[in-house]
Amino acid sequence: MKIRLTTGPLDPWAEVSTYQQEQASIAGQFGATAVFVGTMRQLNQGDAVRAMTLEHYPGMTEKYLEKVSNEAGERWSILDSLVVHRVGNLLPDDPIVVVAVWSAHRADAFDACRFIIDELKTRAPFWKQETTINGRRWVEKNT
Amino acid sequence: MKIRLTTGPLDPWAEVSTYQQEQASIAGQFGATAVFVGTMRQLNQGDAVRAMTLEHYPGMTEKYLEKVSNEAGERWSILDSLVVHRVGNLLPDDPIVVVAVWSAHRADAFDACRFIIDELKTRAPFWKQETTINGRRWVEKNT
Amino acid sequence: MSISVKYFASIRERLNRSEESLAAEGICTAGEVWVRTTGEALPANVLVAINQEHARAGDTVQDGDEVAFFPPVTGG
Amino acid sequence: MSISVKYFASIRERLNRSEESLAAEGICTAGEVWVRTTGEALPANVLVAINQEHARAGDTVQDGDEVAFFPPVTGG
Repeated sequence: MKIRLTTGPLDPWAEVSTYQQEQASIAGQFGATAVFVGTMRQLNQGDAVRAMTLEHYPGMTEKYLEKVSNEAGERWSILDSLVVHRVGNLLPDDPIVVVAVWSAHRADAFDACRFIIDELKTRAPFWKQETTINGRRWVEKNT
Repeated sequence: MKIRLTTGPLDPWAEVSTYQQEQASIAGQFGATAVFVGTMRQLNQGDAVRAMTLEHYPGMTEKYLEKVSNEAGERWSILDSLVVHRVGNLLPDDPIVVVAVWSAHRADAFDACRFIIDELKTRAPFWKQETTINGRRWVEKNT
Repeated sequence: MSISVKYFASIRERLNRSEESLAAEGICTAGEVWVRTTGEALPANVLVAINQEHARAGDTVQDGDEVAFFPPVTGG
Repeated sequence: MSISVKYFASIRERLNRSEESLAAEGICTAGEVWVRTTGEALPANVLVAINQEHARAGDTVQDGDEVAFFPPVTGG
């Protein structure tokens, strides 16, 4: 299980691939991997978004994501999970978050992956501030 | 939308990454990508599996996967989808299939991705033959 | 013209052939194709496709059709 | 010892500060921390964390605690 926050560019597929190769103990055990990637869109609520800043609560964010990942492991039969979330400055089309779950079977992988991203979206202390042609604005509604 | 069968090694993360980069028209449009990867396990029904051969019905397989991908596009709001399935000889830990769905929002991406892999698993004309210490056997039950 | 018949996986192995051609005379359904080529009744767990689409044993086949028989699928 | 108070995102900008320290005397709840530092009642849409865990305005705080106030989250 791993949680990582990063200010640099995030390549979700490389993150998943690298992490999976490092976890020698699950090789041959997992039959299913479910992955979700959240990416910055150009449009939000009808306005063209030029850039975004992602603020978070250092310490609490990691703590909360660990708690959610642990809870996923208690509720479903999974072998491993990975959450990488970007913070700081982003541009449209930049990946923001990747959640990956490895399991023997697909139902557990899907359910746990969806649980983690749903909890992350609704409860983890991240805040988006968008820059549009009209200036900066805090995103007030989660999507 | 793309369907591909391959007899060579399958790198699911490279497949998704490359395909996404090629689809310039969806850049900035998708906020959510849901991916499922099916991987060969070492154990199936309690026996150590040394190798596997995946047979398929050339022509019908592609047709059926296209039909399912189109149906996913009718049922959910998605921007694009990719299905790559390996056939021929495989070893434990080899990826077998990757399904990826791009959408503006995550519920559509998850639902469509799960629909495609569920239909693929239950209806697409693929058949697994395993080699264990006791010889070869056809897999009779889907997992 | 004739009916093209294909067999896959354990069915192919048991019948020891992967495809054959069959004169269409007197054949109405996919199930009758099986009876004609194998000399046995179509087992309940054998699936049928006509022209590469899922079908039922009772579905009609015509001259030129491709009919396939295979066990339950186990892909992905 | 004292209570460490943190503010995030639009709350931080509106109050024009990101953190401060507050003497714990006479303070029982997280909501009271807000009242003491801002001079206003805690708005319903301001969320609270105590020691980096989600909490409610009425939850008890103690000397040495870290209390944070922030708007609804919008991550991922």
